[in-house]
Amino acid sequence: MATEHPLVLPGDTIDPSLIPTHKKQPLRLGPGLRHVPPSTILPTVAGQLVTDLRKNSMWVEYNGGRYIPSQGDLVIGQVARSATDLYFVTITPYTANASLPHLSFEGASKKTRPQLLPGALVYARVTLANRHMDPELECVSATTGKAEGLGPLAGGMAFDVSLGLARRLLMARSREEGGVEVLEQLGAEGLAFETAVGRNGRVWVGSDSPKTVVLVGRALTETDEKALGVEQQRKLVKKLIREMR
Amino acid sequence: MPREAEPSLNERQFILQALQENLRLDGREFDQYRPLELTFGDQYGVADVTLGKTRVLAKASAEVTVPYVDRPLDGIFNIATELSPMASPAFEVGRPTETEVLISRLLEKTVRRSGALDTESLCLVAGQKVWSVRVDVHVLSHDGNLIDAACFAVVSALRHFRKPDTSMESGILTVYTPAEREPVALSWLHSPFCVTWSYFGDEGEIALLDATWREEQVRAGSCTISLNRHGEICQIAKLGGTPVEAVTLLQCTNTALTKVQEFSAFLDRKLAEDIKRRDKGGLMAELSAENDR
Amino acid sequence: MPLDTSAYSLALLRVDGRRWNELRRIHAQIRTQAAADGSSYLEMGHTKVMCVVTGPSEPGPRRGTTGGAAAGASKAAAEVAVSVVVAGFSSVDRKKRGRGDKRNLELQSTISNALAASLHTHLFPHSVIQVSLHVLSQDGSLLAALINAATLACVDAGIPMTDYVVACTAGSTSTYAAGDESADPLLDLNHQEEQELPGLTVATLGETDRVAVLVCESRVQVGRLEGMLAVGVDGCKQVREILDRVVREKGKRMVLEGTVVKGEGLEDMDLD
Amino acid sequence: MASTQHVLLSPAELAYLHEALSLTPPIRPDGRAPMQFRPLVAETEILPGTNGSARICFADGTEAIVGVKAEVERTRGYHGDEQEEGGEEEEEGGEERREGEREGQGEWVELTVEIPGYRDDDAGTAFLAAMLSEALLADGRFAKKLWISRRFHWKLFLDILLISPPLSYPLPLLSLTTHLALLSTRLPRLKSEGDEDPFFDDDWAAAPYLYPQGTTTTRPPITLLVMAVGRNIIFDPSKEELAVADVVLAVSVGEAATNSASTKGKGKAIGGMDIDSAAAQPGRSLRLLSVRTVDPPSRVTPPGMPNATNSAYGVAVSVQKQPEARTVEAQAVEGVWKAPRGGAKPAVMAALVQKVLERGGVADEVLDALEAVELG
Amino acid sequence: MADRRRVNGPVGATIPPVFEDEEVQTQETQRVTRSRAPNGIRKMYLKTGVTPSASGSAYLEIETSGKDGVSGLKLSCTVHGPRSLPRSSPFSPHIILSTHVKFAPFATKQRRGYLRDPSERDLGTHLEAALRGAIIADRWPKSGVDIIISIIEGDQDRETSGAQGDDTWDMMNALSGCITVASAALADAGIDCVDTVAGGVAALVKDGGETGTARIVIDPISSEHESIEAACCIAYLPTRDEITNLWFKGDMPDHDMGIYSELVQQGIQASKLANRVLVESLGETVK
Repeated sequence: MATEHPLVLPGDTIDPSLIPTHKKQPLRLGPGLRHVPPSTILPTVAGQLVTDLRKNSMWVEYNGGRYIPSQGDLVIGQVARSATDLYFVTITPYTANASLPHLSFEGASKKTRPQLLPGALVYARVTLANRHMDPELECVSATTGKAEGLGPLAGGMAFDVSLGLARRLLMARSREEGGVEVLEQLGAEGLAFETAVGRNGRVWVGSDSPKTVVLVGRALTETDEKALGVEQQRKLVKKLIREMR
Repeated sequence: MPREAEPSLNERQFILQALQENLRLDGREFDQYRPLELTFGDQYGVADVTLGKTRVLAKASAEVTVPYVDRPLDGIFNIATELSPMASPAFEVGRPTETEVLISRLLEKTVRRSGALDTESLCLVAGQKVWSVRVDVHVLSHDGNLIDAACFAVVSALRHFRKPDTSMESGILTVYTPAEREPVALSWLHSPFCVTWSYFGDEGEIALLDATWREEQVRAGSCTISLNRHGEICQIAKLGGTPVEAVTLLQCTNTALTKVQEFSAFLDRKLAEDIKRRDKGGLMAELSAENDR
Repeated sequence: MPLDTSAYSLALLRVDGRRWNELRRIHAQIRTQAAADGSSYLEMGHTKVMCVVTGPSEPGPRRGTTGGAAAGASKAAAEVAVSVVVAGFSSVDRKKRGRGDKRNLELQSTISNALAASLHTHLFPHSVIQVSLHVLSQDGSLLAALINAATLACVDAGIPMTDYVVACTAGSTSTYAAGDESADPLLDLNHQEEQELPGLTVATLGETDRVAVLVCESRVQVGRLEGMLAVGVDGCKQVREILDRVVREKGKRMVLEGTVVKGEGLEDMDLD
Repeated sequence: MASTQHVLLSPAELAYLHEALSLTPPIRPDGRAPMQFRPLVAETEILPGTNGSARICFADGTEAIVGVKAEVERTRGYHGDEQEEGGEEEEEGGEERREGEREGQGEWVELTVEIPGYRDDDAGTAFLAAMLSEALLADGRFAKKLWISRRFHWKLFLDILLISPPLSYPLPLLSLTTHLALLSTRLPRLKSEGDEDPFFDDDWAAAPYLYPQGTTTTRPPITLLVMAVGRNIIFDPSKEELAVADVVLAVSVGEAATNSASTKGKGKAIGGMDIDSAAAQPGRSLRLLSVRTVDPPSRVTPPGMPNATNSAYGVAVSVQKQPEARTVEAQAVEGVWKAPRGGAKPAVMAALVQKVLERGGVADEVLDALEAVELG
Repeated sequence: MADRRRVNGPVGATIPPVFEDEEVQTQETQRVTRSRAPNGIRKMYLKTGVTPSASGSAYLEIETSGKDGVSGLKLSCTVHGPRSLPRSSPFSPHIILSTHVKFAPFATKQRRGYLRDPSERDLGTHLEAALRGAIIADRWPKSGVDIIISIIEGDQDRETSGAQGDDTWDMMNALSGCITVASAALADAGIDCVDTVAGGVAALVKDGGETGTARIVIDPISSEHESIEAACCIAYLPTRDEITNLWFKGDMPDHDMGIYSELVQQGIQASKLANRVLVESLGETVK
């Protein structure tokens, strides 16, 4: 799967053979691609072109840069301030705040909504991402009314990672597709911790022992900065565990 | 004015909690610096200092100008610090922030006022011509502890710098190009370095060296101590913040002295390496020139 | 060095006739200003400063001051905005310092940070405490005088605080080069001593040994620091007592008179 | 800007103030008579480090300190330094003749105003400084006092500090304090003669005053604030009164030397008026030095709304929809505050100035009061 | 330090050398004396709508006195607005007026810097006072208008030495020009005014040495007279017969109130004359 991902630059022509064809489903273009009618597809960013034949979709994977909210993404936001019926939440610094209604928490009503102070972290889903409007978030699934893991994050520590790593961590099979294994490795070493990964490049790590949090954080940031492969990640985890003891 | 991104409550609490348990986020000891690196440029007087993710570049330059009227025998020595948006979006061009003012004041006090550079040696013709030495400090990347890195860069750049040689004959001043005469080093008296302590906790009981940007945002106070390796204090600045026990401050000063001695030795080594590198180049160049003929 | 302070070793008296551990005359008054929320006037020798505190109040339009513990970013606590105006006529040679002067900005930021650590600013979210200081005459120990005056004015303004932030200067009798161990520490430097001898300004929180501000701007041997710091901290305690007496006397008088009239006592305020 | 600072008064309060001040006689909020000044506390020579200093505290708590410092400066323009040697001899003969005409230059005086909370290049601060220095230099005689020799002169630095936050328009306060500071200013006595490098007497007690103490000499100018509401003329307005002023004038007044010698032959005047005639009259003779309109802050006060158009009273909804609604805006309704528009009639302006200068008028009174302040 | 964005020339004199004309022997004969009637103003050229990108603009030129080296007055004014205030500013029931007066670096004998100096700020304040009375501020709540004037030529005589002339008299001329041109630009921008305001200057001048007589002239040029004893600049609304700004400077004994009121009267007269030009020019634009 992760074999043939040709590198594309903005404005490159895409080899037509790379464009998936499907009988029934319409072709879906992901981030980094633009459709110029009638039938040209141009990349708008530099990165690796990824195609998914089953879903009949294609997109460009790129690392770094600023996170641009898109609908359905899971993000870790920081409450900036509270207004009458919503919180203003910072997803990335130096950009417009997203809004998170007071009532979009699990079981929230006018009286039982969670009180979040400025600076608190929330794990939320982007419900509206539109070029001309500030993004909107929710911490509850609109269909089930359950939190599904979303909501305020208590304690723990947030680490900044690159957008690429965050995306890889969020993949359903992060080990096979994304080539990240640190978290599993650390878990296998018997550390007890929980994580929440935001697409905006923030990873929250919670644990009873600050030592564990620091260790997980260092493992993550080091994996990210040095672009470690699976094997090296294993070594890193071993090394860190040894250091700690 | 763009504001600096604030750390979240969770981060604040965790950093403090971890510090109570003797843990730093990057696993360092409390009095441990991040890896310090120094590279000199091809030109004289360019020093590029990295301290973890903090990176500062300093460039020294010199020109001949008219001295100030009230100090006709002294050369002019300036340190220009400007924090550009390159280092952090919170910095703006043309409007000095408080951080910028404090950094430039500290550098000024540490290097200029402590008399590290002998300004009298910069005088060429009394009251008429002097060297004006200027160091420009560029912060390329900001991840905390700018002061120590900037000070190290400034001192390195000045120690590395060579100004054109001059001669004075019957009232005519000649400035030689590097090709004509080998440029000369500045008359340097002592090398001061800054060591910045960050204090945490209500009583300022936790003291860290070389805080990262994240730690700086959470700290309750800081104290910058400038020393040279002879154990002379050039400057101390604890500008407000949480009060700290006087005894702690004394201990901090003593620890700072050992750090400064390490810095000093490190710089000397780097300078020696650089000279060796250049020497080789110079000899080779000469040889090849002869062969050409 | 134009003036000779080396005579000290002969009589153990300083240029102005003080002994090593003597403070200069400190004269202080609070509530000198009817229109302000808090005000004070302080003389340390010939260094004379006035302070006016306005607030805690709603932040008005952005004014030409710097400072603030958290520069307006976190609204959870009041911002302490300090502005220092050094009058052109305050020094022997008239010298105008602009508002953008870096030394001035550093002073402002130091005072602001020192006060913010003692004042209970978290009680006044979304507000500003405006401290404006005027330097009328300077003869050394400027920062110390400014901090003391600001503390007094904050007391007058009724802003809750942990303790007084008090400051004074300390020095050492010989220059950095001399390695003589016999150098005596000195308390409360005047302008002349400040020019010639190494010295530092230290501000402590009330009666404790905890140092809020420590500024040293001259070259001095590390070994000399301990002595100077000890003398400075001790001096701060003396200053605290003097300031405390001023506040208590004023308070007593206000209670006696049964009213709290501001600006009263102006007539008998002599600036000389 | 200091003159247009916002006064937080409701339209109803403004309307009341305006009505009260338009009555004859006007009723001022603090019960003063229209010509009455607020009490003040003044002292001079408070700072030994200066050549002259003064402090004035108004009863409303505003306080100002002025310090004067003088430095010897080389006069530009009278031959360069190089030619000095040669030039001096040439001029020797002419010296006697020149002795009498000491020339002063405006730039020998530097005046700075510091108002807390305002930038020093703020337009309001610049306006205040310009007004104060204009009055000082208007008669052209002041700068001459700073003349030492043809090569040197005193450079006078006047630093004006407003200590308290500016509650009311600080102009009169600053002006009066400057007046006192200048009165108390002394310059060291000159010991050298002619054009040699000047040296001075060390004895401070022997230093002469810049404005010699005595009865028959001039005194520094003062600047007064006068305002008019309707037909009433009101002096020393407070902040609240300024908020409803129709016109505000800053009038600078100097005191003329009473000896007729100084009334330089001014020539004949228009309308057959004899300028010199007054010199013989007893009492103080005042000189008008400058007049400036100060932008009255009343123009930016919020307007009131008459009941007729106020929707809160129910009637209004229909009225507002009518096309004539615009014209309603222009009509004055009794008892409803409306910011003044347009300027002031020339006659009102003239009356304001006249009132200041009147014999036994306010300027007289203020000068008398200031004279009573003891020096030293 | 003051201006870090530009490379400024060295400080100090930038007055070009003026060589003595051989034909004209002395300064005395060179002095051009006033040839106009005491109650006449110089010719004036006024045009509105010169800057297309601004909401309103005007250009004013006043002729030179006809001698070489003496510049006239050239002013250009642009008005931007009414426009909404920035979101951060508090509510205002009135239009917020901000005036910027800037001398071009070459406009006067002494070179002016690029940053506004106190005298320019002072002019701005006067101008603001003069215009504030004229505009109907409450028609435009929550909005602001910027009036920017550049003085291209500052009506100064190059040959008078620095010590001789007092700048203030020239400043008054500049101010009266500023008021007139700003008024035209405001009208061009379509901002409601109660009347067209115009500026005028009158001065008490003295010619003919010690024995000379003092007389009142309007629109004085300082170089044409030996000395100016007093002057006043007035901003006047003709149809309402009201003064919005008055700036008098001089030295006048208290019993000479007659001269003072005569000066004011003459100032009004000058303003009325300027106003005629203004009205005519605006009328042309309408056509």
